[in-house]
Amino acid sequence: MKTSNGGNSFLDQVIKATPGGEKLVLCLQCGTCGGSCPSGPDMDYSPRMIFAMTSAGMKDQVLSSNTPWFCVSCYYCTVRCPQEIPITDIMYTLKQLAIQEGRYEQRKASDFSEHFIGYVENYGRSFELGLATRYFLFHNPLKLVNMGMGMGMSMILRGRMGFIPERIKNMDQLQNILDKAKQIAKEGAA
Amino acid sequence: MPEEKVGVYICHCGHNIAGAVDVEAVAEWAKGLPNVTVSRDYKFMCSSLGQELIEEDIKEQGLTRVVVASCSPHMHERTFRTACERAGLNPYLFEMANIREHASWVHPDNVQAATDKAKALVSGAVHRVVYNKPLDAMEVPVEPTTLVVGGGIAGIQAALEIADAGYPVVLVEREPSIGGHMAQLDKTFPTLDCSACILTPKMFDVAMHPNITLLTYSEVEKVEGYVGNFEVTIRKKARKINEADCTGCGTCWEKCPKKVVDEVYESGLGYRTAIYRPFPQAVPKYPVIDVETCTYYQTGKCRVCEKFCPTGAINFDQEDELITYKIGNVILATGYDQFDPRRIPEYGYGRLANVFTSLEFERMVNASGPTDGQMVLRDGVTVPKSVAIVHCVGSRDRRYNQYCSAVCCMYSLKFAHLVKERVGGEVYNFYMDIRTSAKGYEEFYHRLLEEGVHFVRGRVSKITGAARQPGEEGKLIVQCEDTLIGKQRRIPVDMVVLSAGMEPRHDAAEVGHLFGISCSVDGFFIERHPKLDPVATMTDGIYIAGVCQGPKDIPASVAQGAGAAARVLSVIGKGSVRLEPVRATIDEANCSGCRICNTMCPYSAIDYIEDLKVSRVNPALCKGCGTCVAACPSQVITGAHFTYEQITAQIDGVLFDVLHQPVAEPV
Amino acid sequence: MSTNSGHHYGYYPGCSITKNAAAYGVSTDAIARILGLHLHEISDWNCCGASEYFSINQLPAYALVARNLALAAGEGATEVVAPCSLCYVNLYKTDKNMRLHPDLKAKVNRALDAGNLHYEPDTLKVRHLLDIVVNDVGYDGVAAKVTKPLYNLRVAPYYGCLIVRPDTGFDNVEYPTTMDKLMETLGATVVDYPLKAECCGGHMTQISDTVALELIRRLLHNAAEYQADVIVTVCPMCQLNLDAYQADVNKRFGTNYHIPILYFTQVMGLAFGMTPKDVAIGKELVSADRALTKITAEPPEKPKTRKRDKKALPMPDMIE
Amino acid sequence: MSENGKDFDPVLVGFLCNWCSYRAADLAGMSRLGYPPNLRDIRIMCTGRMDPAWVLHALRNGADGVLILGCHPGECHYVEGNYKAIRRINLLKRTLKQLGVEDERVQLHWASASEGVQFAEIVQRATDQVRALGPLNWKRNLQDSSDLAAAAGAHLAHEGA
Repeated sequence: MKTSNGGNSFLDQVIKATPGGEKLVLCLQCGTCGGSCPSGPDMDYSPRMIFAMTSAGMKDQVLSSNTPWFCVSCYYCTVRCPQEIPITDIMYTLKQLAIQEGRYEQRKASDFSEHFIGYVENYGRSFELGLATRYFLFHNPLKLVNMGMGMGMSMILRGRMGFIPERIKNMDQLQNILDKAKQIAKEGAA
Repeated sequence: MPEEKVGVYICHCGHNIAGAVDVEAVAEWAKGLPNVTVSRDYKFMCSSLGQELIEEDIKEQGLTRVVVASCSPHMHERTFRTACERAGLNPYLFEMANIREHASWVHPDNVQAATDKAKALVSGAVHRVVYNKPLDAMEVPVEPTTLVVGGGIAGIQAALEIADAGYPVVLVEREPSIGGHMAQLDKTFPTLDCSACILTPKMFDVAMHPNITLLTYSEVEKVEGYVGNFEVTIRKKARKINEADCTGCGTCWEKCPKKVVDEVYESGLGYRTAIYRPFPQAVPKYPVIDVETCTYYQTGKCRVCEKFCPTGAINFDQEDELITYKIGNVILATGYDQFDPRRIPEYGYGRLANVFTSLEFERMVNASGPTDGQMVLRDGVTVPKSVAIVHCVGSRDRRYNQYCSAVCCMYSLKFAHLVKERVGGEVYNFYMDIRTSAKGYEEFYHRLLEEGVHFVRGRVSKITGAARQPGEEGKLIVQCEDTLIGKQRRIPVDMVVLSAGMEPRHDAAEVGHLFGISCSVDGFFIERHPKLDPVATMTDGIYIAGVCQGPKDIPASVAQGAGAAARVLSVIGKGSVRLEPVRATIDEANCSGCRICNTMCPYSAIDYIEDLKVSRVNPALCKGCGTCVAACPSQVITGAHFTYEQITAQIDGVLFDVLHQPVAEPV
Repeated sequence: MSTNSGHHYGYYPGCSITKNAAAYGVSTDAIARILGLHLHEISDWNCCGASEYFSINQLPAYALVARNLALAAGEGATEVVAPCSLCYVNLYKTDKNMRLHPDLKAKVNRALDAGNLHYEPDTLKVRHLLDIVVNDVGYDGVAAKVTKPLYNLRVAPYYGCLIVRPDTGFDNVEYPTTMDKLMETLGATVVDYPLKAECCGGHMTQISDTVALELIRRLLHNAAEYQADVIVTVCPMCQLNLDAYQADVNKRFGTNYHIPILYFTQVMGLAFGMTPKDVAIGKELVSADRALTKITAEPPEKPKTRKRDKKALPMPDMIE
Repeated sequence: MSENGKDFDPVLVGFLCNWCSYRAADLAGMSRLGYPPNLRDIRIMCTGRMDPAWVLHALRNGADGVLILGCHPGECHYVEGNYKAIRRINLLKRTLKQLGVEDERVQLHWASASEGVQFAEIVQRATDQVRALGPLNWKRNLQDSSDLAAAAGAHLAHEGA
């Protein structure tokens, strides 16, 4: 299969950053992905359009769209794609590129992601991903009231919510690994 | 090394070779190879001018050996051998170097490497060719009888063409009747001819033809021999009916108490009895008893058919028959299986009652089908008010088949037309691309547009019965992205038809092996050349026609059936074929009589001559594989055209640049 | 007695198991004891990064996951078992992509090297807890331990996404059936509803409550349509979304769903004769008390096989 | 061509059966699949014809490796020639091992007429493996190819028994 030719178009960039991403060039624009997507109706552009725009080099529009952030990672598109393009993984790549390119400020989602991984990097463990409650408790208490304070209280009462994750023993080791990985990732991007 | 005058010809093949191999340099360099008298390069060696170049050099320069470096020998070895022969040189004194498929096309970005490799291959051929020996092709007579395997429209056409020309045909069909998939259809696109009306007369012609031996409910079991002289064993499965007595009156299947789903002719949409004739126009008219489902064979009781048969034609004791024929040529027209959409779980076939396959739909709209032509839902009663037709099911999909099945667009349009015509209502065609590239096809598409059929450009993502919003309850919801507006749509319908693609027969690989031919990566039989020889195969005497070679519609299948017949007729007309003289011979004076070769030979072509205590090869049976040659401990068996010396010289030749280096000493 | 024969299960509980999904942890321990299944918790395991870390920076995300694989392999595990579908898919994906992409493998191992670790892909088989129960213990093995069958309890098995997708090969990607068979083994009445492998919304609750609550509504709506008494899950995230946001769904859409969401291990425990407390029933926000009263001591009457409608056309059999 | 440096470029001789693997190579060409140019191929009718002496001859005369490719087991055009090849080549490899020739230098593979991609992969992998081994070094005491052929022949004499 023709790979990215080592070029540095936006398409090449996306392909390079995704394991198996070279299949992106095979997209037939059939729309199976967009038709499968549970959150498809709420996306700025369907995944299919994102791929056409990526091919056309419309980097700004792609990276500032809400599409990758609205991906729920259900992998329906990936298993149904007749060209076997790893669509969900490409969505992860687009999120990563959006952050690298600083196109994410307005995105609550990326903010949340970074908050989440802050815990991972400091404790080696995290809190429950789905618990918006705790996130909003620190960041947007007003929102929390709207989202149902009752639920948060119920969770606390049933002992289902901790506020600080446990910390793993060998935190130094994990930090060394992550630092090294970040350094390698930076080399690769350069 | 023998002294010969070798002519070397390097082909440019336009840019195909010259684009990656420095052909002039190779030709110039080849002049320095031992024995080379002439070395040239030329734009197209296979052209008549290229061939004349060789012929002139043979005559004028007295060449005794010829090497052409061009494409694969599977492509043009015959061409150049014939050219040599025309100039009076034995064709086996020619050798080919494949510098296109094996060099320029696989190393396109590296001229140096491709050129070096071309030199090695040319050198190999030059070194080898001086050891080549003149050989005489064996001329053998051709049996005039042709075996046609498969009684669908392609096989029927082939059989009739040959039989009409006055030669005998044995037509073998696995099912109880000929007719194939075409017999299941109601209408044919784009003319909307009644399928049965145009097929039945041909089936009848087959049955009546004095030159055709029709063996239905039969399968080929063994194939031996070679082009012109095959010996084929056919298993004629026991119908359990004495054909001579049967009038085809139908009393037996009317009385038979055992009903089973007919997976073949009715595509699972209808029932048949255990003793059955697949459809009213079946040829031959006799029924068969399916012993797998017949109550008598399962429990030992019943025999109702026997009781009611007015002519006493039922014969429960009838056994399978093995019949052997001498056959000159074989045409395989084994057809296709429909893709099984149960493999695509998101389309719900098998789970959702009102999702149908295209062949189920064909049977449904067929007047002689299980619903007498009524278009209804699975309950057998309700007429659908809206129908979705889903294109490309199992085709253009790397998870299943990458290829386009070529016929689905057109039959999907035909379905849409039939829905409009018979029940009215809304029809939605979900497509990726509409492919209507044959005579009258695009016009048919335009007609459908005028009829008000909805075309939604988007591959269907899923079909579900789970209602999400009002209006969806009790319906099948077809979900897709309408790619022309970039929005997800959910379209509720009563019925869904899945336009399932064509697949190679499930046993195509085994059948191919039986006849000594190969399947391509998608499983269809490989033709000798995709453009110029689409009905021949790599095995002489074996031809292919119809969908077993690749997806195609009825006109194309008919054309291939006729084409294969024409190829066979030309062989029969000539009366004899030339066999490759690639055979083994034993030097009996030095044979130790160990008999190792006797057991090695897969064709039992080597006999032990008790009186002389030596082994001897029967040249008619030998196919030239060379297994005995390599196995002989006394090294007294010679494999013509692949002798020890020839290959050894070729090894020296391909290693031309490293051959004379000192062997490295161990550390 | 051990059913581990030939397997050494490295157990990767995941971050939620102690708090939010404590009921899952408790019930898993309980059924493992009864089944003689030895799950060896990987010592000092770390978070798998959920879906968030892969969104930010993929290489550190792979390295983060790979540390767990390296630790498990170092402890002699032959497989890693995760009860959480998200952890499962991250572990699976890391092993698979390291195997398929040598470049990624080299980079991840360079990172692991900074912690004196190394992971050779394919050393471990990554498996979900449900896979272990239905394939290693087996339905017969489970049936042998059932003392209080869950007769007449209408159970809707909910698989969600990541246990079957993208390509774990353990069950059908669109229409899985392993948990259905498991629930039948426990004596329950299985509700075969179409949305059993659809998405619970995942992290959408953080990003767009409009989208997330609609996805949760669809699932509850479909399970209710099929009269499920209880939805059974294989993932803490699915359990949380369906359980904790059920009240929000009712408020937003004016509905009145009350479908308790339990872990498959909890209902297994009940069928094995444990008390609701033993398997931490009571931790769920939508109480299961009412649903559990539906369980009867006698099996339901076999539904009479309806005679085929003569006019109806035959249906194709499903491929097993 | 350097014999010891990193730029060592191995020479491989290939023996391809006429029916499957030669056509696989043709298909690789028709599909324009790139693979290393190190393989120099020779067409034989069947791997059953494969004379072990040819392998020795090639190795003795400058080849760094030999690839033998036939039809898949069970798909031989001549019924079972490839099974004969398996036995012969295995015997030969045993002999070669005694002579100090690394296992990867002589490889027997299958490629059907439709497996152009697999053919290209096989050539790629074999080339990489032989490149990693470096140039072939024979043991000092076995330089006469006729001795080698005799040694191989002695093994083969048992084959039919």
